[in-house]
This record gives sequence, C-alpha cells and structure tokens, in this order.
Amino acid sequence: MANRYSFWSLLRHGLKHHQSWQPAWKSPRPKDRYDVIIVGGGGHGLAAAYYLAREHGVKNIAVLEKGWLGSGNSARNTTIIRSNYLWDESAFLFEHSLKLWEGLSQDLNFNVLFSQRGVMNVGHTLQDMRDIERRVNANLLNGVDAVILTPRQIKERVPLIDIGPGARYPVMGASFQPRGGVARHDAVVWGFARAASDLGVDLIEQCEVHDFIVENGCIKGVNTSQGPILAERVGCSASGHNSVLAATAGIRLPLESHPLQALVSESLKPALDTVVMSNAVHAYISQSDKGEFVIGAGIDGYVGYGQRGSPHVIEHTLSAIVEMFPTLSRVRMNRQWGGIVDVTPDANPIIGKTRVKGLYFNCGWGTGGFKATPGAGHLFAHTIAHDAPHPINAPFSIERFLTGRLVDEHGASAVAH
Amino acid sequence: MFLIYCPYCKATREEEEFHNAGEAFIARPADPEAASDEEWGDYLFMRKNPKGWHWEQWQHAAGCGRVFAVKRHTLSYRIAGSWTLAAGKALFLQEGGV
Amino acid sequence: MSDALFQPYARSPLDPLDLAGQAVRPSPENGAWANEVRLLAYLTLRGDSADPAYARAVRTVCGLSLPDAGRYVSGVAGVLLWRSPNECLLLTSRRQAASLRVALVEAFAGLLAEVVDQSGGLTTVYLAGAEQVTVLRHMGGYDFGSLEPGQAIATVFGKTAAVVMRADAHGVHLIVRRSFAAYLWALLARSARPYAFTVGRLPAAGTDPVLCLQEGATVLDRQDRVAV
Amino acid sequence: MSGYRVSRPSQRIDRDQTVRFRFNGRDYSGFAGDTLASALIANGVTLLGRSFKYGRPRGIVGAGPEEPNALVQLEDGARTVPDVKATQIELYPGLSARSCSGWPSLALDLKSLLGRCGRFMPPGFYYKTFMAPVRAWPVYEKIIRKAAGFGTAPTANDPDFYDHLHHHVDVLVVGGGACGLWAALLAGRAGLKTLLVDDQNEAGGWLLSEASARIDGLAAIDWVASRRAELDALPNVAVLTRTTAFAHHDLNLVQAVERLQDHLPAEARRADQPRERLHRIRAGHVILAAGAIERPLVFGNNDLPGVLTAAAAQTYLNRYGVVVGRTILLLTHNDAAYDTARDLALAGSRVTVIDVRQRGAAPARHAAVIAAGATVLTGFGIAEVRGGNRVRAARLVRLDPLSLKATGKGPVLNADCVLSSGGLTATVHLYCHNGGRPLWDEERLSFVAPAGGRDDMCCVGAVAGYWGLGEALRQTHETLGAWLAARGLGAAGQAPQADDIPAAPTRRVFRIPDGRRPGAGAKAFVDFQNDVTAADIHIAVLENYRSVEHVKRYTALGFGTDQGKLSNINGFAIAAEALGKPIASVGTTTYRPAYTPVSFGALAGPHARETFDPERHTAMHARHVAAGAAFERVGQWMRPHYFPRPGEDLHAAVARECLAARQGVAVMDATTLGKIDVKGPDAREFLNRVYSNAWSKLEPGKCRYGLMLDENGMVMDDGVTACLADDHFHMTTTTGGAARVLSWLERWHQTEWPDLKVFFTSTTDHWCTTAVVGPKSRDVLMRLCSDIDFAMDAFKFMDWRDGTVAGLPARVFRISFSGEVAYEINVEASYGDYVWQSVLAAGKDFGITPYGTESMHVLRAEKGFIIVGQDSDGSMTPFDLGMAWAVGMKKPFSFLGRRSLTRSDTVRDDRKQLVGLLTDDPAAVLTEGAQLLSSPQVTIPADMRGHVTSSYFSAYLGRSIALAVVKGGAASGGETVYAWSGGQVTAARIVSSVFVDPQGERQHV
Ligand SMILES: Cc1cc2nc3c(=O)[nH]c(=O)nc-3n(C[C@H](O)[C@H](O)[C@H](O)COP(=O)(O)OP(=O)(O)OC[C@H]3O[C@@H](n4cnc5c(N)ncnc54)[C@H](O)[C@@H]3O)c2cc1C
Ligand SMILES: NC(=O)c1ccc[n+]([C@@H]2O[C@H](COP(=O)([O-])OP(=O)(O)OC[C@H]3O[C@@H](n4cnc5c(N)ncnc54)[C@H](O)[C@@H]3O)[C@@H](O)[C@H]2O)c1
Ligand SMILES: Cc1cc2nc3c(=O)[nH]c(=O)nc-3n(C[C@H](O)[C@H](O)[C@H](O)COP(=O)(O)O)c2cc1C
Ligand SMILES: [Zn+2]
Repeated sequence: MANRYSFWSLLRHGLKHHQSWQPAWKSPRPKDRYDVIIVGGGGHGLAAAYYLAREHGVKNIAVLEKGWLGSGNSARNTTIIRSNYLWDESAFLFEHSLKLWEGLSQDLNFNVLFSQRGVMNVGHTLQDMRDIERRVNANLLNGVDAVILTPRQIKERVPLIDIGPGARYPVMGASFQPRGGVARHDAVVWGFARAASDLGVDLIEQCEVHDFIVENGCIKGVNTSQGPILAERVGCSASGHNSVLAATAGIRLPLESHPLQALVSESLKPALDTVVMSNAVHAYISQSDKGEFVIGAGIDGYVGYGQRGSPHVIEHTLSAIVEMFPTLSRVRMNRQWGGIVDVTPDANPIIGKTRVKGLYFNCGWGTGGFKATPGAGHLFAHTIAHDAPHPINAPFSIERFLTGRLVDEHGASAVAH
Repeated sequence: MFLIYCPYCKATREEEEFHNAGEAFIARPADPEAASDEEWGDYLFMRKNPKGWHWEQWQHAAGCGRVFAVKRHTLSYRIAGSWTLAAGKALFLQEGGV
Repeated sequence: MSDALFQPYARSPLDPLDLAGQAVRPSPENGAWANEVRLLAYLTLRGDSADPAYARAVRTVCGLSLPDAGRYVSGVAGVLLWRSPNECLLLTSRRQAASLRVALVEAFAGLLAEVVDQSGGLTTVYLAGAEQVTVLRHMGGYDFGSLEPGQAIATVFGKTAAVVMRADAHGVHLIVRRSFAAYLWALLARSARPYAFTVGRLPAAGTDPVLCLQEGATVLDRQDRVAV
Repeated sequence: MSGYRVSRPSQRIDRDQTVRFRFNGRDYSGFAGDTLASALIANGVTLLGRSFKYGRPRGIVGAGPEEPNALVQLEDGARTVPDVKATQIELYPGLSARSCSGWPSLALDLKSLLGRCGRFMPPGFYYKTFMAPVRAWPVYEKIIRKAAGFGTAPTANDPDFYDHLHHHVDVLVVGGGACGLWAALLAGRAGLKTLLVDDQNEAGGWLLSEASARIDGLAAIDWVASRRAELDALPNVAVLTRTTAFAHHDLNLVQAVERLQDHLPAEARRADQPRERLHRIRAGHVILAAGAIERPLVFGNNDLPGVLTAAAAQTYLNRYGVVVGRTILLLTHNDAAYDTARDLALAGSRVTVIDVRQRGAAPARHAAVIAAGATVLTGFGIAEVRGGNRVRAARLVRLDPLSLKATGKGPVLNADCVLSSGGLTATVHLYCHNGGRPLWDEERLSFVAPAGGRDDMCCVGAVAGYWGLGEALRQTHETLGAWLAARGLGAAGQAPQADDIPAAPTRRVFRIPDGRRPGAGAKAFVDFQNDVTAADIHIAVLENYRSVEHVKRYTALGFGTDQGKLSNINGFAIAAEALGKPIASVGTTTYRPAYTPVSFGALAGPHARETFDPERHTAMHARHVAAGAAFERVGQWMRPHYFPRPGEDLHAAVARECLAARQGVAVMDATTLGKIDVKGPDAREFLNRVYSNAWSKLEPGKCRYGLMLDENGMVMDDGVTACLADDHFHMTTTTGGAARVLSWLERWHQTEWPDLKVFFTSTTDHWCTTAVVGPKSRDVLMRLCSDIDFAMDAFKFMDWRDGTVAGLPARVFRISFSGEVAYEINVEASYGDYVWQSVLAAGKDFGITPYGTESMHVLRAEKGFIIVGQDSDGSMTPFDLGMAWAVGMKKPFSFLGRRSLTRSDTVRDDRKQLVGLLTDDPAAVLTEGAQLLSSPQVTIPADMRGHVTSSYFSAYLGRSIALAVVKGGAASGGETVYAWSGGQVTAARIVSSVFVDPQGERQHV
C-alpha cells in the first residue's frame, strides 16, 4: 500500500506537520464503462468492490454513491457485531463475517476499532431461557462461541444492570458471545474505501443511480446523475433503497424500508464493558470507546425514507433502558437519528442473482447488516464474479420466497441487531 | 409523529393510537390453489415499498379498531388523506393503481 | 350441595387496592382525586349503526338512539357509548342488566346484531378535581381540554387504551379493561401526584349518568361536590 | 483570567442572598441568581477541566448552552448528574460539583503529558495505529477508553420521578428573548392559545445581558418585565421558563423539557413534584425565536483558560456583575463586540480592542469605547495566546488589509483574559430537525433560518439573522402581523421601537492567520470539547474527507455535548476554504435532536418502574399470592407457576400437583387464555377460512380444537372453540396470542371479506376460567352445580353446557389439556375469586390441589399436546407438528395458509417434525433447547437434526419425557438420537409424542 499507516508513519508525517498525507481514497471522474458497477457506497458495497478486486482479479470496478461514502446505514448503526444466530444458514453467514472482522484492521491497514468485548442477550422469561439454550447449543455445534450466564454472572460483567426480582421483567439469564462486540462504523467504510481505491476501484461520490439499463434481459449499465455508465455486471447494495432501484428493472423484492432510530448519551467514563441486548424489554446498549452510550431503538412500523422516525419510539426505548438500568435515568441523551432499513419477511438478507442477467442484489439486511459488512461484501463479490452464489449465501436467494424455504430468524431468536 | 384522520371516528388523532397494517389493496388470489408458486410468493411477500406516495392501511387500534386506507408520502411523510378501504380503493384505481 | 349454600360475592377489578378503605372526602386542595365506580354492568352491542332496524331495536329496548361517532347518549337504561360503526357499549346498572340483555337479544332476533356481556371485563374510574384535565394530559396525547360533556372517545394511555367520557364539568369517566385497570390506576395516581392526589369518596350521583347507575346511588347533594 | 465581582446596577443576582457551594472540594460563595460558572469566575477559578484528547487545561468559554469545556459532575450519590455545563447550573445553597476530567488530578493531568505529543495525534490517529500486534489491541483499547469520557454515570437508583405533559396550542413560541416575548404577546392578544418556552430561568434572552438597550423608551429589562406581566395576565397564554424545546418533529410536535427541581437546594426539592417534565407540544404554528449565539474566532491557543467569547463576558458582567479579567484583549471582526469592550472598560478593566478590520468600527461605537477608557488596535489579529494554565499574554499579528494574510509580527500584549467575537450563529436547530435546511447569509456570516419561515413555522429575530434589536423587533412585528392578518386576526398595531447603532461592515474571517506554515503554529481550536483544530480540518480535507459530513466524522467536529454550537460555522468555513468552495455549497451537517441533552428519565417519563408495562392479573390473583404461589410471566400476565408447600422445590411441587391431576383432582386458573365472541350468519364460514380444520359440522353444545395458520402456512395460534349456536361461537386463543388473533380476524374481515356477516368481540377480560382436572373432577363439579347433567353420555368430552355453578350462571366446557376428565368453568370475572374459593371448598374432601403452568406443561406434554411458541417457532406447519388431522385440505375455501402448504419446501419430508423422546436413562431429564445429533461423536460444525422443545420429569410415569422436533422425525421412530447441551450428550429414543394414554381413554370416562 502506497500510503501505509503505522505508528512510524504517524511520526514521519507528524514531523512534516501532517501536510504530506495522501488522500485516503481517490476521487476520479467516472469512466464510460466498467466491468462491474456496485451501486451504493456503504460498507457492503465498498467491501464487495474490495474483494472483487482483491480476490477475483476484477480490474475495472466502480462504486457509485449518491451521497458521501458511508452516508447510509453504515453511518447510523449501533455497531453490534455477533454471529450467534440460530439457524445454520445464518450462523454460517454471520460467522463467515465475524472471522473476517477478526483480521480486518490488519487486512485493510486501517484500525476499525473492532472491539471483541462480548455481546449479551438477556432473557426475562422461561421461554426466553429455552430459546437461549437452544441458540447457544446450536451456536456451539456450529462452531460459534457462546455461553449461558446466570444473573450473578451477568451482574459481574454489567454492574449497572438491575437483576433484582423487583423488575417488571426480572433478568433470568443471558446468552453471551465473547467474540462479539462493536467496531467504529465510519472507520469500516473508510478502511474499505481506502483499500478498494488502492486496488484501483473507482469510488464515485455524488453519483445517484436513477435506473438500470436493461436490454433483452441483460444488464447493460446504469443511468446516473452524472450520466449513463455502462457495465457488464451491476451489483446493487443500496441499503434502504433497493426496492426503488429494483423496480426500475421491473423486479419486485420482498422488502419494506422502515425508519430505525438510535441515540447516544453524552460521553461518560467507562461504565459498560459489553454489549447488552434484551428482546423482551426491547433495549440494546453499549458504550463506545469515546464514552457515549449507544442505544438502539425499535423499528417504526411504517415505510419511511425520511431517515427519521417518531419520537415515541425513542421514548419507549429509553423507558426500557431505564427499566433495565435504573441508575441511568439521570444520564442524558445527546443526539438521536434514524436510518432506513429494508426488512425482509424472514429477517434475513438476500444476496443473489435476479432474473436480469448480470444484475445482482445484496439487500434486506434490515436491522442487522453492519456486522455482516465484510462477509456480505465477500460473498457478494463471489456471487458477481462467478455469476453464482457461494455455498454460504446460496440459501439467501430471492427464490426462497417462492419455494417457502425461509430462514426465519424471527422464530426463536428474534433479536434484531 | 403523524397525526392521522380516522374516517370512522371522524377525528384526527396521534399516531400512537394506530397500527400500521402495511401496503393497501394487495388482493388475495381469488383461487390460491390455481396460483403458481411464483404468483403466490409475490402475493405473500413482494411489496411496492415506494419512495413517494404510498397507499397503506392503518388500524385505529386504540380507537374504533377499524382498518382504513391512508395515502402517505414516504419521504416527506405528508399525508394526502384517509379513506375507508372501499373509498380509498376506488380512488386508488382511479389513479391507475395496480 | 345445593345452590342455597352459595353466597356469591362480586369483586371489582380495583378491589385489591382497597380504594374504599382509603377514600376521603376530597378537599379543594386536592387538585385531582379519583375512585372506582364499582360493579356497573356493561353490554357490548354489535350491529351496523346504518341499519335502521338495528337502531330501532336499540331505541325500543333502551329508549336511546344510537350515538354519533365519539359521543354517548344516556337515559334510564344507562349510557350508550359509540365505539365503532358497528359497536356500542351500554353502561347500565346491575339491576337492569339482565332484563335489558334479554330484551335486546329478543329485539335483535333476525337482525345482524348481538349483545355481548362485558360486565366482568370492564370497570370505570371517575376522575375529578380542578386539575383533572391536566392529569389526563399527563397520561395521554389526546386533546382532553376539548372533550366536552356528551363526548366519549377511546385513546391510548401509556401501554393501554381506555374510553374517556365526560359527563359534566365535574369529572370524567375512564372505562378500562379489568386486567389493565390496576395499570391505568397506577398511571393515573402517578400522574396526579403533583396535584395532591387522593382517593376520593364518590359524590352523590346527581345528573351524572354513570354515577347514578351504581347500586344505591343517591341524588345530587351540592355539598358533596368539590368546586371545579 | 482573574474574574471578580463588581457592583453595577441592573444585574440579575441578589446580593443580599449569599449562597455557599463547593467545587472540587473547596468552599466558595456566590449570590442567588448566579450560575455555577458566574460564581466560579467571580471567585477567580479558571481551570475547570482537561480536554478530551490532549488533556489541555480548559476553562469557561461561554455563558449558556454553547459551553464546550466547563462540564462538571453535579452532586454525588443517587442525585449525581454527569456532564452538566457549569454555565447552565443555577447556584443553590449547598451545591456541590466537581470537574469531570483530569487524572490523577485536574491540576496534574497525565493525559496532558501525552497531549504534548499532540503533534503526532492528527485526526484519524486511532485509525492509523494500534494495529500491531493484533493481540495487543484489547490492551490499547482499555487505555484509550480510560482516557475518554467526561462524567461518571450514577451507580445508585434515581430517587426522583419524571412525567410527561401534552399540549395542544395554536401557537408555540420557542425562545423568550425580545422577539419571542413580542411574538407571544401578539399571538396572545389576538386570542390564540399560546405557549412560550424559554430555556433560561427567566425570560429576556439577550436583553438580560444588554445593560444599555432601550425599547420604547424603557430600559430593556423593564420592557421585559412589563411584557412578561402582560403575558401572565392573558388567560390564553402560558409561559414556561427553565424549559428547553429540544426537538421538533413532523406536524409541529415539539418536545420540551422543563427542569423543576435541580435549581433548588436539596431541602426545598419536593417529593411530590417531578424532577423534570417532558412537554409534548402539538402546535398549530411554531414561532421560532431561538435567537443566536456568539461564536469565537479561531487563533493559536485560543483554548487556554481565560479565553472567552465576548458575549459571554458581557453576560457575566451585565447579568451577574462579574468581570472576567482585569487586563483584557478583545479580538473582534464586528462592531457589536465594542459594546462589550465599553461595558468592561466602564467596569474598570483595562481593555484593548484588537479589531481585524483596517478601519475599525463605526464612529459612534469607536468613540464610546475610547470614552470608556479602552484602547483600540485595528488591522491586527491574535496569532497565539500565551500562558500555562491560564492566559498571560497574547502575540498579535498584523493582517493584510485585503487578502487576510499575516503581513507582519505584532506586539506581545500582557493580559489575564482574551475575548473574541466571531459574530453570531443563529440557533436554527429546531428549524432543521425535520429536514429543514438553513440558508447561508454571506452578509451576516451565519446560517440562518429563512425569514419567511415555512407553512407551519415563523422564524423571527436573531434566528433569522436580524442582529440589531430594532430590526429584529420590526421583523418580528411584521412577520407576526402578516401571519395574523392572513388568518383574519386583525392588525397588530405598532412595533416596539429600539435604535440600532449604525455599524461598519464585518470583516469576513474565521481563522486568524498566524503567519506560520500550515500546521506548524500553535494549535488553534475550532471544537474545544473534541480537540479539533483548524489544522485538523485541513488535514481531513487533504486526506480526501471532503464532504462536510466526512470532516465532521473524521475529526469529531460538532460531536460533543454542545453539538458544535460554537464550532460548527468556524469548522464549515475552514473546510470550505480548504476545499476552495463557498460555504453555502459546503453546507452544514445535519441538525438532530436534542438541542441540548435531555435526561433518559425525562424521555421515559411515566413509563418507568411500576408503570413500565401493565402487569395483568386474573380475578383470583390475590388468592394465588396468599397461597404462596411462585409466578411465571406470560406476556403481560402473571400466572401461578407452581404452588410450593413448605420445603418443596419446583420439582417436588410439580410432581405432587401432576399426580393430583392424574389421580384425584387438581385445579388451575386458566383465565388468561384469550377469548373472542364470534357471531353472525357467516361465523362458521369465517372459522373455516381462518382455521386449518373444518367447522361446518360442529353442532351447538360442542367444542373443537382449532389450528390457525398464517398465510405462509406456519402455525400461529391454537385453541378450543365452542359452538354456542349455529351462528355463534366462543373462541379461545393462547394467552400471548389473544390480541394478535383478534386483530388478525378483524383485518381479514375488514380488508378481504367485508361481505361476511360476523362480529368479533373480545371477551378475554369478561370471563374467568377455572379448570378442574382429574378423575375426581366430576365429583367436584357435581357438588357445585345441580342444573347440568354430568353423566358420561349426557355431557361428553368436547361438549359444553350452560348452567349454574356455585349459584352463578356459567359456561362449563368439558375439554382437557391433560388427558384427564376435566371441566373448565367460565363465569363472569367479577365472581372469579368467589368461584375459585367455591371450587376449593367443594374439592376439599377430594384433596383438590391447585396447580400452575409448570404442571400444566407436564400434563400436556405427557399427552403430546403442543404449546404454540414452545414446540413450534413460526417455522412449523401442522404437518410438521403431526397434526394432519387438524388440516381440512378438502375444505372448499382455500383457508389461510393452505396454498403455502403445497410449495416445494413445505412438502419436503425431511422437514423438522414433532416427535417424542425417551432417554435411555429414565432419570435423565433433557435440557429444553438441547440440540439433537445422529451420533454421539461431535464434529464441528455438527449436523443438527433438531432440538428438544419440551422436557420434564413425569412423576406419573416415573421417568423423564421430552418432545422434540427432528428432521424426518415422523419416519424415524425407534431411532436413537443424541441430545447435546453444553457439551453433555444424552442418548434418547425417538418415540410417539403421546406418552400417557395413547388411546385417549382416560378423558372419556
Ligand atoms: C439505527 C440503526 C441501528 C443498527 N444497528 C445495527 C447493529 O447494531 N448491528 C448491525 O449489524 N447492524 C445494524 N444496523 C443495520 C446496518 O446499519 C445495515 O444493515 C448496514 O449498515 C447496511 O450496510 P450497507 O453498506 O448495505 O448500507 P448503507 O451504508 O446504507 O449503504 C448503502 C448506500 O447506498 C447508497 N444509495 C442508495 N441509493 C442509491 C442510488 N440510487 N444510487 C447510488 N447510491 C445509492 C446510499 O446513499 C448508501 O450510502 C442498524 C441500522 C440502523 C439504521
Ligand atoms: N450579542 C449577542 O451575543 C446576542 C445573542 C443573541 C441575541 N442578540 C440580540 O438580542 C436581540 C433579541 O434577539 P432574540 O429575541 O431573537 O434572541 P435572544 O437570544 O434574545 O432570545 C432567544 C431566547 O431563546 C432561548 N432559546 C434558544 N433556544 C431555545 C430552545 N430550544 N428552547 C427554549 N429556549 C430557547 C434562549 O435561551 C433565549 O432566551 C436581537 O437584537 C439579537 O441580535 C445578541
Ligand atoms: C456508534 C455511533 C456513535 C455516535 N456517537 C455520537 C456522538 O458521540 N456524538 C454525536 O454528536 N453523534 C454521534 N453519533 C451520531 C452521528 O452524529 C449522526 O447523527 C449519525 O451518524 C447519523 O447521521 P446524521 O445525523 O448526520 O443523519 C454516533 C453515531 C453512531 C452510529
Ligand atoms: Zn377510529
């Protein structure tokens, strides 16, 4: 890498007052034609471009982003990373990703601050505990790390949590994935952008794709706000907006785009060392390295592209947080925001081909695709390069909605993030 | 947070009284057994999910319990109006809805 | 064992809170006070309000015309609240309930209509005091200041829903499901805390069409009223 | 800085009331009316904190919500609040606070040593290092985390409470400065229901800081008092102070938080009042009069304690009678700051105005400061401030008159305080929260809210860029006048008159050049809280973080608890310069709630603790409590889990309860099941459509078990439905599914089949259900009921009867979830307690035993009855569950879910299917949730066949039993599978899921 980052490079550039840094990524003008165009410069799209260039030797790739790189959900998520999914198909998918996370900073030569501080899913009812047993056993047998914690053990790790019997939904136990954690969301985008750019991928910002150019059932390119751009293959990874784009090629997708909100507190001294999620009480919380509590809310029930939801959703979320962490009620919310998540009926993504030859979709990640960023990019790249899915993403085709072979994560582990 | 007019209560109320009940006017195939897997899958799962005007159903869950049609813009969040399902469908068809 | 051995007793949903034991005569310092209107009878009437035969049947039995959306009507039979285009709720006294029910069932014969007894499933909380509207505004987002005598609407209160009807300027009635009554009460008591909330003794019925449905309801005694 | 108190008129403090308080362990005193910040300055305290990244010493910069540095931890123990801005804390007797940063101490901070190497910590520092060795990262991270964060989260439960209050008003005015007051008055006079909120402790806004302003011939402060009095007299107007409108949502829903108690001494805080109140305001129209906040200029070491904004100094002086320094340098690019210089000079400070403009201020302003005794230097800027922990001097720089370059060195001037005025930044936040974009005003050098407002909002005064008091009031008056007139609400009369002194043009500068190479000079801070310097912004752009959002995210500009109130415009301007673009096209970052931070408690409001979520109880609940039941939460319901006798644990109690049900008689509260009254000529047809099984032949007096599928063919609910009459049914649902099923029925009816004549009415709360179970149950029933014939042939299994139980009208269902003879008595819930007691009394001689959900589960599992949600999970069809008998594939109408049952995936025979399991070791009880393997040898990833859904020790059978779902299980009878749980492997045989009485004889006796 021309412009390697290290402690020494910091020293070196520091002596030059940092006036000698190279651009993290280049911003070329779009060419007329590419081998592969990726629509959507979020983490997923950038990762796909990176792996296409790195692992599949594709030379001529562009990522088209309508705003700034990472301006979608990549900028807005609560950064929870885990792979303790129930079904084999999803466990393999997310574990594939988690493994990539584990070497990602080094791979990209960009510290994405991936912090394996563990993810805890708290159970409050007997049925929660049955589900936790089931999931933890399935995880272990799939090679995914998982343990069950007693309320005492939970309290040891999370002193702020109320495990008393007085709670409306007392804590009965939890599943815990030690390898899970959080990462710095923006850094993931920049790291992939930089690495992809370094491999010659053209990253085109402020370039909105209006529609697909399709001839005789084959993709020919895209029309954009910067004019038409031709390509042999187009991969669409435009989280939130996939239905809108698919519709321009006459493709219907099983997606609904909903607002999903999150918020942060003011920055505080370390007080929470793992990620805590509760489905029954509806609360998700972690503390970032900078010190703010990062809290995810529930989904707003309506279709919304406004990147904002309704305030009562935030109020409910905080009432749940205060229920689980009664000591936090004097802590203050600093900022709240929303993203647009496209949700599938079985809460699992679609990564696959469409009936337009050369057009691929990576979508439907709903409330939980940040953790999949490297994995999804990797598998999407494979699918585009081979015009066929990788065995890991083969179950996640659009066809499953026609055959009925859903991979329904709502079932026993309806944990959203 | 929306203010939604319920055509049955004839009143405008806070969003919290309602449940969104998804895209409106998705007709169940008249003879499901005659539908192909593809047609059935389309009916079950595929959604318009437009960025723009959207015909959707809301149920006045905390009020009269009725389901009715709302035409809402999914980007600006503006609401063009609420109608009973029958009246809404007529308008929807008149607009060329399919 | 013969039936004569049994001495059935009824418990209203808020009896476990022993409101009767706590009730005091509210003073003007109490910005808000409330109590349960115990053990009324509740009949849900189902039928299309646009169907004249149905409306006629209701009128014949209850002496009441069907209420308009968001309103109620009252008479000797009790209070008839609009719930939806094909549903009304009749609040009545336990005394009259059985006979009304039989009469309604008869009157509905051949119609697309029915009577469903809900007497075990609902209760009413009476809220009064100078700050009654403020207390409601703490509890829910409906514009309670605009709720006038004659109106009855259903709305959300936190994580439940209830019907609110205003009989007169003195107070409002909240009609709630049995299993949510304790929650609604807790929310109300909590919301009313800043206003010297108390459990108040219910006043004489006066012209309040709900209060007068109670067993042994008495007629208005001005002294019993707290100025609003 | 060496602040001190002067005595001047028109101050907002009460010198007769001394207030003692504690800061960082030392005692101080101030006056009533002070903020913590003003009192600290008056006491000469300058060092309040350490910066986030470099540990640099920091003091107070601002005087209000814009303060980035002076974050303190207010109070200790349960009432502690972290990260409060000292500028927003009203002083009260006994207040105690401490700095949020500095380790080991504020004076001696370790981070500041590291900070000396700040040169090697550019933006993106963390992303560029700590990558090797991989394993060391957790260690690095721990240290990084320790160094981050300001205050400490409380560790004791909050003793206070919070509430919400909803408003519906015609007009909401945000901001109670001159313009807000006037707008509220006009709206109020026009008879509109008007609410005014202001975040400070009294109305007046900037006028409280502006001693010399006059309106309509009155001193500003008197004008405020009389306007306020007039507002208070209007019955249709309400004014809330200490109330911050922090979010604006669609359709003019504004959230505002009112602080009711934190300004009071502990003993004056009232337990019956909330600490904070969240107002949710629905306004027909919002009038945004949020004013503006002065921003500093950017120059070297502009973060040293003792460097403040000029406006803050003016506020401290005029509002609190506190002078911020004795020798003051005031750096400005505009005329307005001359007023500050004048006031400070008159108060006795030695003031030097350093005006970056060649020509300085307009003559009147210039003359006024000279007359007051100040000195003016024009054409200079400050290159860098000097000092250690506080300002000692500043080095000036001569500026090129045209190009804004440093053209030469300037003098070094001693000072104990440096003020700067970079112009006003309009407080446009609420205009932008739901997508509104502010406009760049090149003349006023600020993003402003458009003076024209929009459909639902007027923007008046400084927020729209009207800096002069006279013009601001005029614009307010005209805007309101036009708005009222458009609504036929009459003319507004005369605008209040105030004079605007003519001003010389402002010089367009944000960063003062220091004449050094880029990055080489002293650090010049843009965002104090996040240690973002002007150089950092340049580096970000150099590295291609060119979108303003990238700049924000890469440098953390505007990320702090002040959300960039002081820093954003400077940051955008510096980025624009680096990008070579106009500011307008660079734009702003997105404004999001909260305008200022809001406590979680206020947002949660009443939905906390006992009112967090309804806890639903049955009519017999008190009896269960008295009987010592342990409870299980099922949905919102509390159900008895088991009824232990002294010394019994769950297993002992359950064994006893189950045996009672199988051998004698037991009783359970089954009230929580959902119940729906279904009536109408098409009721039967409707049931046929929504259940998978057939209903055409069910006669009155009979019951039937029904299975409900979703359209995807998966089991969603089940329950027994009784035919009351040909057109009338009593449906039951699962406890957790009641609301969902009712809404499911309603939606299908209303949307798809409105022509079917049927009503659904929930009766869940009306009926209370007592299940009497066991061979002796009939005897118990017969003691309670004389008008039902309980003879085997008269009242068969799956019949129901109307009758009188314990003297009450009742519906008695002969149904069984245990396989025993059993009756469910339904009576009006008002009598639930009584009937429960009556049943216990009637059953006493038979040893009737109350039992809970756990025994219910064991009894049903012994019979192979499923629990939807436990044995199924939304991915099971009726066939998977071995319930083909409950699917009427031949029914004429294609019932909900039917079509899905024939898709290629749903007809596979290797789907997971429900089976029974018997462990080889009869004492071994499998873990619910254990995974099933075909072989005891485990290779990872293992090929999982399914999992254990239900597992119990059956006291009746004297051994364990389990239900499971297994791939291809239906055809695998007799096969041994291995249940794997946490590494433990237990062998078990696949058997029929019915363990007790497979012929079903027991319930037919
Ligand atoms: C509040 C919130 C919390 C979340 N929490 C978590 C969590 O804790 N853990 C987790 O794993 N996941 C979480 N998620 C989900 C996660 O953020 C997403 O699944 C993930 O970021 C998707 O990444 P992406 O790269 O596909 O999408 P994005 O980052 O949204 O990228 C898509 C890009 O496509 C661009 N685009 C759209 N249309 C066009 C067009 N026509 N032309 C060109 N470009 C276009 C967009 O501008 C955008 O930049 C959360 C999401 C939200 C909103
Ligand atoms: N020199 C200065 O620093 C300065 C600052 C502000 C205003 N002014 C001048 O004062 C005059 C009056 O201006 P104005 O009335 O437009 O503004 P103002 O600043 O006097 O009043 C605005 C008021 O709104 C309050 N406020 C802001 N945001 C709020 C929110 N979200 N919720 C609740 N309250 C909020 C502020 O605390 C303040 O009291 C004008 O001439 C203006 O230029 C000068
Ligand atoms: C994990 C995470 C942590 C964040 N921390 C902060 C923070 O400390 N301060 C802040 O102002 N915003 C923080 N944000 C929110 C961003 O400022 C911003 O609101 C969010 O990325 C959405 O973008 P938008 O508000 O510009 O639309 C954080 C966001 C995320 C996803
Ligand atoms: Zn309604």
